[in-house]
Amino acid sequence: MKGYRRTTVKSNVEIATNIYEMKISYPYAFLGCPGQFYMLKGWKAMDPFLARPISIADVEENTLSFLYEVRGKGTYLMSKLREGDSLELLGPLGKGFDTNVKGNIAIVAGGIGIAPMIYLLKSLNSRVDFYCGFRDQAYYIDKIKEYAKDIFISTESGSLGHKGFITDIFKAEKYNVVFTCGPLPMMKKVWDLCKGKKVYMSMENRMACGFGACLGCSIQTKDGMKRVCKEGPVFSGEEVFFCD
Amino acid sequence: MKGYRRTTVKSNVEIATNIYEMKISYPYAFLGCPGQFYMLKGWKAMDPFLARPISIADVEENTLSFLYEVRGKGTYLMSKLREGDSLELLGPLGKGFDTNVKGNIAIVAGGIGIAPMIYLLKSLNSRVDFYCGFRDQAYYIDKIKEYAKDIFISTESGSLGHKGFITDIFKAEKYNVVFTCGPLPMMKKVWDLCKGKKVYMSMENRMACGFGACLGCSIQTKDGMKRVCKEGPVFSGEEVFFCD
Amino acid sequence: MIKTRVNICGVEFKNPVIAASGTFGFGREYSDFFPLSKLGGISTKGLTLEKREGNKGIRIYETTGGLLNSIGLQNPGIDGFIREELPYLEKQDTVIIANVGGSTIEEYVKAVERLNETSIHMIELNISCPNVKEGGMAFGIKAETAYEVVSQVKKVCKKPLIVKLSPNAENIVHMAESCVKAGADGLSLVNTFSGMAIDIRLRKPVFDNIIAGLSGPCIKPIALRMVYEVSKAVNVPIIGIGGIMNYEDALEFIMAGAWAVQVGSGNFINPYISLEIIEGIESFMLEEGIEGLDQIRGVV
Amino acid sequence: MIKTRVNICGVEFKNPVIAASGTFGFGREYSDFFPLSKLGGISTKGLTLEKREGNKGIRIYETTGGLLNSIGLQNPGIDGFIREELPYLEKQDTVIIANVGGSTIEEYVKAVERLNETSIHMIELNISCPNVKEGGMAFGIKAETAYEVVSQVKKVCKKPLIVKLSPNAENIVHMAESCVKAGADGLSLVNTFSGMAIDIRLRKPVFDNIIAGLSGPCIKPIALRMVYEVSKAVNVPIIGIGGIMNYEDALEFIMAGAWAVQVGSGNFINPYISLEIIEGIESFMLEEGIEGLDQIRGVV
Ligand SMILES: Cc1cc2nc3c(=O)[nH]c(=O)nc-3n(C[C@H](O)[C@H](O)[C@H](O)COP(=O)(O)OP(=O)(O)OC[C@H]3O[C@@H](n4cnc5c(N)ncnc54)[C@H](O)[C@@H]3O)c2cc1C
Ligand SMILES: Cc1cc2nc3c(=O)[nH]c(=O)nc-3n(C[C@H](O)[C@H](O)[C@H](O)COP(=O)(O)OP(=O)(O)OC[C@H]3O[C@@H](n4cnc5c(N)ncnc54)[C@H](O)[C@@H]3O)c2cc1C
Ligand SMILES: Cc1cc2nc3c(=O)[nH]c(=O)nc-3n(C[C@H](O)[C@H](O)[C@H](O)COP(=O)(O)O)c2cc1C
Ligand SMILES: Cc1cc2nc3c(=O)[nH]c(=O)nc-3n(C[C@H](O)[C@H](O)[C@H](O)COP(=O)(O)O)c2cc1C
Ligand code: FES
Ligand code: FES
Repeated sequence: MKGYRRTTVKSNVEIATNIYEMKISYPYAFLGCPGQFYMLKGWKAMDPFLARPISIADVEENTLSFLYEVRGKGTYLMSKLREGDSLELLGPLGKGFDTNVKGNIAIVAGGIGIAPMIYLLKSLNSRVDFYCGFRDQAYYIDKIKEYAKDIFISTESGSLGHKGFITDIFKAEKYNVVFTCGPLPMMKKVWDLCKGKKVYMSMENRMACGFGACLGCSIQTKDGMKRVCKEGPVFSGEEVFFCD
Repeated sequence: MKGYRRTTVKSNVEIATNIYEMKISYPYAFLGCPGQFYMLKGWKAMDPFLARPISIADVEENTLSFLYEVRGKGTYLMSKLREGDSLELLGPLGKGFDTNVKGNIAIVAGGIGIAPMIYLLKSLNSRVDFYCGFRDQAYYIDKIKEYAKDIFISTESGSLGHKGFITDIFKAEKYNVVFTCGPLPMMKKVWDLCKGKKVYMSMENRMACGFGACLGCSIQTKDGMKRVCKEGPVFSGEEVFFCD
Repeated sequence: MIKTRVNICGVEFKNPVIAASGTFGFGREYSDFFPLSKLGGISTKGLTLEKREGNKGIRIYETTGGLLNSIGLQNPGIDGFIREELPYLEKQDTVIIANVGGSTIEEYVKAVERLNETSIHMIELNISCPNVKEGGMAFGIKAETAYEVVSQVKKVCKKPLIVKLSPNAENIVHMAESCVKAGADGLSLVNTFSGMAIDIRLRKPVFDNIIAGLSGPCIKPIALRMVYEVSKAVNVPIIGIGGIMNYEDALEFIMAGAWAVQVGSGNFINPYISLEIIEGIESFMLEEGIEGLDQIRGVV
Repeated sequence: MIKTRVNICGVEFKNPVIAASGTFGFGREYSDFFPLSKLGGISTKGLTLEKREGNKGIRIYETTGGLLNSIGLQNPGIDGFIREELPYLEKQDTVIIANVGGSTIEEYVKAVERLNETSIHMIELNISCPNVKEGGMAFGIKAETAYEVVSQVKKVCKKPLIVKLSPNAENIVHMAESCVKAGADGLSLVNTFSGMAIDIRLRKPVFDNIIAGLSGPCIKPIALRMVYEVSKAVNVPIIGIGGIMNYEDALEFIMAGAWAVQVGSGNFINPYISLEIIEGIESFMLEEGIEGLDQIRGVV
């Protein structure tokens, strides 16, 4: 693998409040899979000190897209990047989703957890039901509609779709395989609804290196400590919620 | 005084190797004099930690110009700013040149020491001889020619004008008042050639605050320790070279 | 009604944000920016009995997330302070803390005696200065040496006495306990960390003194840990110092046990920083329904 | 001909840049980026006699110019290391330093005994771990406690023994002298500084352990000062560590007296950082006409 590569921002647009879609030029052979991520550094000096993990949202010819929410200093600085600005990134990293699955498939995404799911949706060979929950504003809906069999939306504010949580309307019994990404309580709920099925979930944790060296992102799993950045970020439900 | 103000870069052009002219929008009442400076911060986080002192190079309606040489991290980052980027600055700071002078006047500038001299030249009511020494490439010559009575150029490489130092060809005896800015040895030489005359020199020192609070920039003068940022940066020759 | 005021050793601060010694001069430079009465207090540039010119050579050197300084107590001396600076400061309606340095115990004692008769509200004893009698080792390193100077000063001191601890102390908790035993009414910590930089082209230390003092956000995690440890060990008010750059940092120190905080290097890069911190603390308290600082002080 | 090689306690390093313990795993992750044979050496993740899972809760927290970590010695244990990691490392043609931690003297001694029989080149004794017998206070704080563990380990150790000092030591120079007296063949410094962070919304420490270890460029000025002081005081080879991010930093440590350096947190933000430092040192030596590191080592 190469180290951090310098590339150029093509566009960086606020598509909903505090949610940005950034496209960067990527003139390299791209070998990433859905669920993998990059460590991004959109600043030139050592504050922030660490790069930030961001999932691959989409891949086009010579272009990578990221979808991110401004949470703190790092994502704030990212949001200030303009066309032509440079950006350093390392990846693709981690273990992505297993796209070699069969049966009835659902994707359940909460909030910015939608980020890795578009590329996953596009990569799955079968048609998939897409459940997405938002707090208030929905985004990326058109793109999802293009590829999903059916789309189910919820908003906590009730501004679109079901008013409440996405897990309220998720029909677990219809599916054999479920992919999920979002807040941990949501994923836990999905897992509870899906016991016995194949559930793949994308985990988050604070990362220093992103490539397995620091052990900062390790989480407890059924088989001992595992690094979210290396053995993950995608884990099976059993691995993560083994305590139940 | 206001604190750090955020403004926008209008242009930032490399006019000679490692020498940049940056223009910024300055939609505030401007009260600065030649020889004063601003503390500039062209980065959004805390690395570099300190702002950098840069002289006022020129003033036009709603626009400030700075002329700077890339030396280290701070000026490097400044050089990467593009049109529309934001920049924070504090000023004008310090005590500028006394422009209320009479007689035959010369300006002697070495290298990037030319930065505060254009605005000085424009502000002096009488016509002035301008001596400028460069290592190899000369810059800002046309602008100087517009305002100076006569211009004398030297380059160490011999690429333009006298081959050698500017002090080789500086005719001290012709002048009553001399303004100088550049490397300390050059200014010392000017002072040696000008004993008895009025010599004003712009000093440099590392600065933390730029407004007199840290005492980091203090230098020994005839009348005790003085702050370059507050009592200076312009000092008289006697004040600085009192030991001779 | 939110109360940011705090009473430290009998002195009333209108809010818990104090300008740190050596980063605020005697206030004049900052009064160009805002009325000094907005501040909880001001700790003066370190004062010594006699006027000092400070160190030669480079005095400031930037590091990642901070700076090294070797100003070396350039100050007008106690008499110069009383004559030229105090009359101005008195008018500012904020707490005046006289920060006092010295190279011998006698020097400290005499300086404090002179200040007893003035209008300053509090004395902050800076025990990080090198002790010339003990070959340059600072008073603030060994708890026993600190005990000596603090107890001698306490004997004569008529103002509330805060002792400012050095993070270079061998054991910060023992140091704190020792100073309290010697009579300190309160503690402030931390002063700068001993640090160094080398000019590799010249193959020489950057500073004439070789060693200089490190401050700024780089030191914050260590300073916070020290404040936390000390606040658990002693029963006097503590003022937290070290790399505070925003209201979140200030609140961390308060939650770690500090009664007030001092803002140092941050003033250099944003002269309004203390005002922003005061406002930030107020908004936080409002949002979180905190009525007085005592409700969060030392909650951690 | 420029010689960057250096012999430390009889072990030949092809260049003075070593990967610091805990920031390089057992090398595997970095071998995706470059051949490990390019490095002077690798100090392994801290090994304890038994396998450990490490700490719960948040393990990494960014600070200005650095990071706090509370990994807590997650490692496969000495046996796991010998079985699963060493065979791989042996093939890499670089110096292998086994970094050893422990909570009791017996644990250290047993771990070192097991390593004696392996192909590792050197042992680096990490005495910053909390000493469970002494109520959690690290072995690396008091010179006497360190003397005890180092001399016991030395008795059984058949490899060159480097002791890694904690910057939290009460007195870094006494600590160094004490470890040398106890038989250390060399010293490496510094380990992480005890630091802390508080989540002001939760009103709780960020880390389950409350205190965590600070590393990164923020600590460099302090680490450099410690290396300088220690190198003047002892006569064994010293390895400088702390916030090294580029070749200039590395050269500062060498000029302060270090025989080699270790690069830690820098690896996280740039996996190629050590190679860039090695190249930088070579170019600098070329430019300045320096033929061997001994010409600049400790010149300051
Ligand atoms: C494998 C992976 C893929 C990710 N993909 C995306 C993505 O595609 N789009 C996106 O918007 N975000 C994604 N994230 C989350 C993103 O990395 C964090 O939001 C970001 O690092 C926050 O940085 P910051 O500087 O803005 O916030 P900080 O100032 O560092 O922190 C702000 C807040 O975010 C929380 N936080 C910080 N880092 C993390 C983290 N790693 N995990 C959980 N909480 C954290 C903190 O608790 C804090 O409350 C991903 C995280 C991981 C681990
Ligand atoms: C009042 C004043 C006005 C100035 N006006 C201008 C100007 O108009 N144009 C311009 O190009 N430069 C000017 N300078 C110099 C400029 O401030 C420094 O070049 C700049 O701060 C270097 O920052 P850096 O981060 O690029 O370099 P650093 O990485 O900080 O240092 C790089 C090199 O520059 C030297 N250096 C750093 N700061 C200073 C300093 N303050 N004085 C002397 N040497 C220093 C260091 O020794 C080092 O070798 C002025 C300085 C002062 C004090
Ligand atoms: C330039 C400078 C000068 C200082 N002078 C003094 C001083 O005279 N007396 C003192 O007790 N502390 C002095 N300090 C230390 C500060 O008061 C403060 O303790 C330290 O800088 C840590 O806080 P900070 O990280 O917010 O700067 C000085 C600090 C700086 C940066
Ligand atoms: C995530 C992490 C884990 C570490 N683990 C160990 C360890 O197991 N043993 C050890 O001796 N030092 C450990 N260290 C300390 C480093 O080896 C090094 O001494 C310290 O980080 C300072 O160097 P740096 O500023 O270059 O990172 C660790 C540091 C980090 C950041
Ligand atoms: S982030 Fe370093 S091991 Fe995962
Ligand atoms: S730069 Fe602070 S006093 Fe001049």
